Amino acid sequence: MTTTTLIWLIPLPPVLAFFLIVLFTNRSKWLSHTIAVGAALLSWLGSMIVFVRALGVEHLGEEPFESSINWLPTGDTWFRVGVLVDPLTAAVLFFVAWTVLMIFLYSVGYHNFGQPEGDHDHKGLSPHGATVDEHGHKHVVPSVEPMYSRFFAFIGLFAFGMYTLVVSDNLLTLFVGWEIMGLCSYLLIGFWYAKPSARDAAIKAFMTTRVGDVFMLLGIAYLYYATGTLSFRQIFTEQVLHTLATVPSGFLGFSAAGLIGLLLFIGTIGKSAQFPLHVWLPDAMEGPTPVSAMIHAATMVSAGVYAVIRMFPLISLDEKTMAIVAFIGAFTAIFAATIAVAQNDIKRVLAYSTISQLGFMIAALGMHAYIAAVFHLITHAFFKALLFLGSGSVIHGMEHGVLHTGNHHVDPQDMFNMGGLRKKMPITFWTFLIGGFALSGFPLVTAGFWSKDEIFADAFANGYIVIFITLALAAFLTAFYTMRQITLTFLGEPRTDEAEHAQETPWTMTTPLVILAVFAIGYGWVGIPEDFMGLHLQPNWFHEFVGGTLAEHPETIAFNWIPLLTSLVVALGGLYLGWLTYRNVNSAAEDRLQIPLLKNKYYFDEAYDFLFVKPATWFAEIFVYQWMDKGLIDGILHIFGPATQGLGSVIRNYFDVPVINRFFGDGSADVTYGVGARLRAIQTGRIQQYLMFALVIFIVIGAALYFFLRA
Amino acid sequence: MTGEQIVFLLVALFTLGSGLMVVTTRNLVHAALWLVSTLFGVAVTYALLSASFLAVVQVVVYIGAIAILFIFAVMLTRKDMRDQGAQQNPNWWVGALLSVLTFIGLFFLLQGWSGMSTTATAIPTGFDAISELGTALVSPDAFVLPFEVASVLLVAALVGAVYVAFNPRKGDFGK
Amino acid sequence: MVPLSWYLIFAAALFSIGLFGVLSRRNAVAILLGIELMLNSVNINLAAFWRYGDVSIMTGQVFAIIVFAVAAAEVAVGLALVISVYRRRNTVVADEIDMMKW
Amino acid sequence: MSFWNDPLKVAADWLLGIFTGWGLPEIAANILIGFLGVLLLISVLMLVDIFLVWVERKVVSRFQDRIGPNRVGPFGLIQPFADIIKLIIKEDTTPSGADKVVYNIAPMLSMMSVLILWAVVPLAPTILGVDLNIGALYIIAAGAIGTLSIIMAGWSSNNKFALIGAFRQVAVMVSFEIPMLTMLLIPTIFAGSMGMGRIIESQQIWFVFLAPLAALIFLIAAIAELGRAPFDMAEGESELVSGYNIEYSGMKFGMFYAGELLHAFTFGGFWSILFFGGYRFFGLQDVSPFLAIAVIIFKAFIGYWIIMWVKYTLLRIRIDHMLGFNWKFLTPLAFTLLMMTALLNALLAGTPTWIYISVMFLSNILLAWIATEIARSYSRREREKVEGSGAAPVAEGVHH
Repeated sequence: MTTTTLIWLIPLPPVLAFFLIVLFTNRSKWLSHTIAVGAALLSWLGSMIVFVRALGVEHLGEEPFESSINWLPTGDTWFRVGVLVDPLTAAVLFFVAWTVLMIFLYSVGYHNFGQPEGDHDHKGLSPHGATVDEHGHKHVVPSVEPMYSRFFAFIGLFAFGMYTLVVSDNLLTLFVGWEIMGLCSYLLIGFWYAKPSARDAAIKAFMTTRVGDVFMLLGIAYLYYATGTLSFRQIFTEQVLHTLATVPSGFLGFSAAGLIGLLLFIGTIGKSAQFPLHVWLPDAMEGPTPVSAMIHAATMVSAGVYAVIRMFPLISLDEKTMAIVAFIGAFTAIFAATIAVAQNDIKRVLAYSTISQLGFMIAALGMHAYIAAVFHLITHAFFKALLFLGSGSVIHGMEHGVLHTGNHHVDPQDMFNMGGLRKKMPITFWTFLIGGFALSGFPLVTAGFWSKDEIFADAFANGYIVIFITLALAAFLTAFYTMRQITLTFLGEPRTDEAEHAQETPWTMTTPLVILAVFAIGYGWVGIPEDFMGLHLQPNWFHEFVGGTLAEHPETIAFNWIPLLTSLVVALGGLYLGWLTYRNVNSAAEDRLQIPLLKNKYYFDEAYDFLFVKPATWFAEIFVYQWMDKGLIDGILHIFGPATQGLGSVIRNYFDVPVINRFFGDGSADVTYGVGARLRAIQTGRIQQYLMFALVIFIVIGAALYFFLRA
Repeated sequence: MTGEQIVFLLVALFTLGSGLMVVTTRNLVHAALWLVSTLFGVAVTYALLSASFLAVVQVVVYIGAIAILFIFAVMLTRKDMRDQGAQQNPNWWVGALLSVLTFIGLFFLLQGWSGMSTTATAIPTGFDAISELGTALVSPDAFVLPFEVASVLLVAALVGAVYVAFNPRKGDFGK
Repeated sequence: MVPLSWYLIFAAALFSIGLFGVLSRRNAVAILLGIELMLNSVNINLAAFWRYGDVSIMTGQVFAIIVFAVAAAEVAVGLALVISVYRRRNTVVADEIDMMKW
Repeated sequence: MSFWNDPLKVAADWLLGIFTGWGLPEIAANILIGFLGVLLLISVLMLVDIFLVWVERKVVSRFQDRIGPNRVGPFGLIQPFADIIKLIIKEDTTPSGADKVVYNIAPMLSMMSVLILWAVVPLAPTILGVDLNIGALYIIAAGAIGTLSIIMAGWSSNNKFALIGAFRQVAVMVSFEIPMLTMLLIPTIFAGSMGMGRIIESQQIWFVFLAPLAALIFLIAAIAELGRAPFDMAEGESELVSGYNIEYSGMKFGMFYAGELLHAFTFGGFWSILFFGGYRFFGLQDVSPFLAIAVIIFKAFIGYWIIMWVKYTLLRIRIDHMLGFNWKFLTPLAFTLLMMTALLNALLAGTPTWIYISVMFLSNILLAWIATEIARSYSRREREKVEGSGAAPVAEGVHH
């Protein structure tokens, strides 16, 4: 099979799985997850084959795998949609395939497949556990998720959206995939829809990202208007880019390219939860943990960054836009990191950390550090998926403890309820540790170090000193809160009975952890700079490969000790300080960093509530409903009613009844009846006679026509 | 007169004779069997026209399925094994007249058409009618849509036939 | 060589025979038999036009196949109707099935 | 070109020389030679048929722990000739209410439907009747004529047992034609042609390794098409006496009987052609056409033996179960298999052979497993419905 055909086929299995599960197999949990995981496996296989074949192509950047078909007629031409695999896509496809497959597998264990049905589980609520009778005494075990099949259907659809987005060769299908993921994100955050908090979080996520998406659609429309095409390969030609860069947009002195880039970037702000649209991501942790891992760490939020990276040749045309991008990225990075320090929920810490790390990527992009951004995107996806899955595993283990003690008031997600889990859950501990160190940028070993180091190096070398310092601070905080999390969760002694009885999770959950841990360490090694520490190593493979995507290959930055030392200091210092501060902290009260400002996330939710929600409610309730609707419009309508009624009765009495009814109505019926009574004789009900009549008339008319027309 | 013409005439005579028996014979099972022989004659006609696929499908579909179905239907709709009374309408002669008129009309019309005496050109060597036909049936540039519509029609018709012929009082086996 | 006219006249004759069956038979099943003959005559025409035209244009054969499908559908539904009518009215004589009149 | 390499062609040329020497025109001579060839093939087949009677009786008695014919000739080999003599001298009865013409045509059609199948059987690379490019469909078309002969026999006998037997048999044959036709398409997909010659030629690897499930379904459908046990409800001795051929006696019955045996043997042959490489056997077919004929006859006998094995081992299945099995299990399975094979064949185009074979083989096994699992869980549910849910096992405790 040709590579392009294969690329077309990659997104298909998950969507087929979605329909199969929804339509046919939703009764069978076993079939549903087999289909879903099988579909993920097929897509993974396809992606890997494409990836390997992509590696074999010498100049993939100039001659990517591409194929497109006519889709929409637009006047004389066609709007074409298709697939494209260039180095960037290949690299992204690699991590998407791996993380998606791992998370599908993990979900099987996370939703307690194979366990009995719960005693009083309801659809729309997370499972509460089942009582079983074993060896004569009763005890409580985890129960299987009541909407098990539905979950797999949704993540199947999600995977379809992600693959579509990655392999598409134009902005429109990218946007389609983008929106499918938005829908799935909404469905999955609100998966336990009977919980009000999950419902609210789902709506919040949907509405917030919608703000970004509207701007993005505007950007796409403007781009199509300006260039007449949405295909990446056609836009990124020198001619088109030059035109876009020189034509002014008439908006604050931006060029067309700048404005389009800005609009597209606002879409990314929504999708990748950048300041100021970051508020939805922490709340999205209401969904099941595999969802948090897949959608809100590894793939969907990465898709936002992927979109800007994809449009980099366009966005980078305007320095103003680039400045905004860099500023927002750097600001988000430090801003989210400070919030993360004060969170107690294990998943929320990771959520803010995700926002912060995405800020790193955006900032890197804003500094023209294209490859560093891609590199960090990929390593981050691996280790953040690992961390989320690890935290899910921790929560799962804690829930086990909760079921054991029966004390349902203990929050299994609160880190202050944990402690000492390293002995209870060794695999989870070690993999989480690897993920955490990768996130902190633990030197030399972990993937996070290499990617972050590259961002620092780029920032320093290109003279963005302010951003460099900001990011360094953010990196320090990252290491600090990561170590805080690890210390509180795994080290020390168990602080509650529940933590005492926590248990290691099944193999379906730990296997993905181990595999992702391998990538969290190993993936960094593909991007080691050539002259690292003045040594002469192998050429930087990642740089060579992904750099081929751009028309001009980015230059390699000369090695400098300052960013490296900074990186080492912030990572190790943060880790040490985090351990030092929290090794003896036993409860939230002892934590000195529980500052209300940070704890409440700089009051952003309250501010948005005051600024947007309250006025909107007032407008709807008081202004529109009370004044406009009830007062003005209803008042007018109340005049119309009686007036129409009066007119109607006049017409009825003087026109309808005497004229229409008597004359047309009854008269035509009488005529029809009379005609019918005379004609009924020829309706014998015998079809053969009808056919004979028809034939006679046909022959007669045919003969007559023939005769006259010939003559 | 060439051999091919003789063969054609023999086949045509056989087919038309069988056809006449179909519409005139009193015994309906015999009529159905005569239909089989007519259909067989038509299959041979296809073979003469080098449409081998049509010839075989004619045998499979018409003789193997449709004719059998007819025989079943004849047997299922009779009170006893013999056919009694007249099998023709009282005004069958009108039908006969109209049929003859139709034939004459068609003949007359065909006479006036210029393409009547066309003779077939030889089929080019290496021309594989079956693969051409297969491609035509599934090619988006050719007939995939009519083909699919026909298959949908067939499914709908069969479901409808089962529903119409199903007898819920007795036939509901299994319960 | 056999000219095209022979096939066309052959088909026309078969069509007329089928038509006669449809018009004159009392039994509904026999009427369907007549319809089959007519459909077959159409197919002969289609095959003949394919053979005598450009053989690389498969339209004639394709339509013959579609006629096969339609014929199968027609027989299935027709016979189902006949059997259904027979169950309720205990007759298959077309003239006696004349409820659809005034 | 010697006689040992292409016997048919050499013989035909030789005869052509003789006939034209007599002053016959070439066309007439060719037609005459064709007739002679058909006559030869049919004579050989009838001889094989007689031999089959002996084989069948011998094998069945072994299955039933008897010795079988052993009096007339060595190992009872002459026994079938004695049987034939008996059939010929028996009184040839025709029931009084029978439809005479139809009654007499039916056994001939039955025999004919089997014999015409051999027109497309390639006995060796150079020895075959006609290489129709629609060979696979031709098999079904011949089967249609067989169906017709059965309903004619059943109806014309003027006997309700015969009619019921014919109805059942025809219902089974028409139904099982569908999975059979579907399975014929699978070798067609692999070979890219419906011609029997091409199908054999393209079996460097026997198709049974690419589609074991297809071979199995084809065998089941073929047995049903033959009306042999376990699908012999139409004969049903205990209730229908002997099914559609109840009123036949003498050689007319003999033709039905011989037709059935030869049909079974023929399907053994087709099974080997479609899935077991026909006359191919490690290059033996290229040594001499006679070796090729020996190979294909041997393979056909193995297929025939398996059909006999099934017949004398399994119990009879109820008619509604039989049709239900076909429509609700075999046909959907066959369609799924066909779609899967077509899809995989397209997807795997260009991959190395060993991947192609292993994927095809494994997918077949997987599909078979899934199908049996579905059938098993369905039948478990049905059984619980009948036996009451009281028998349902108590949910086992989940281990910690």
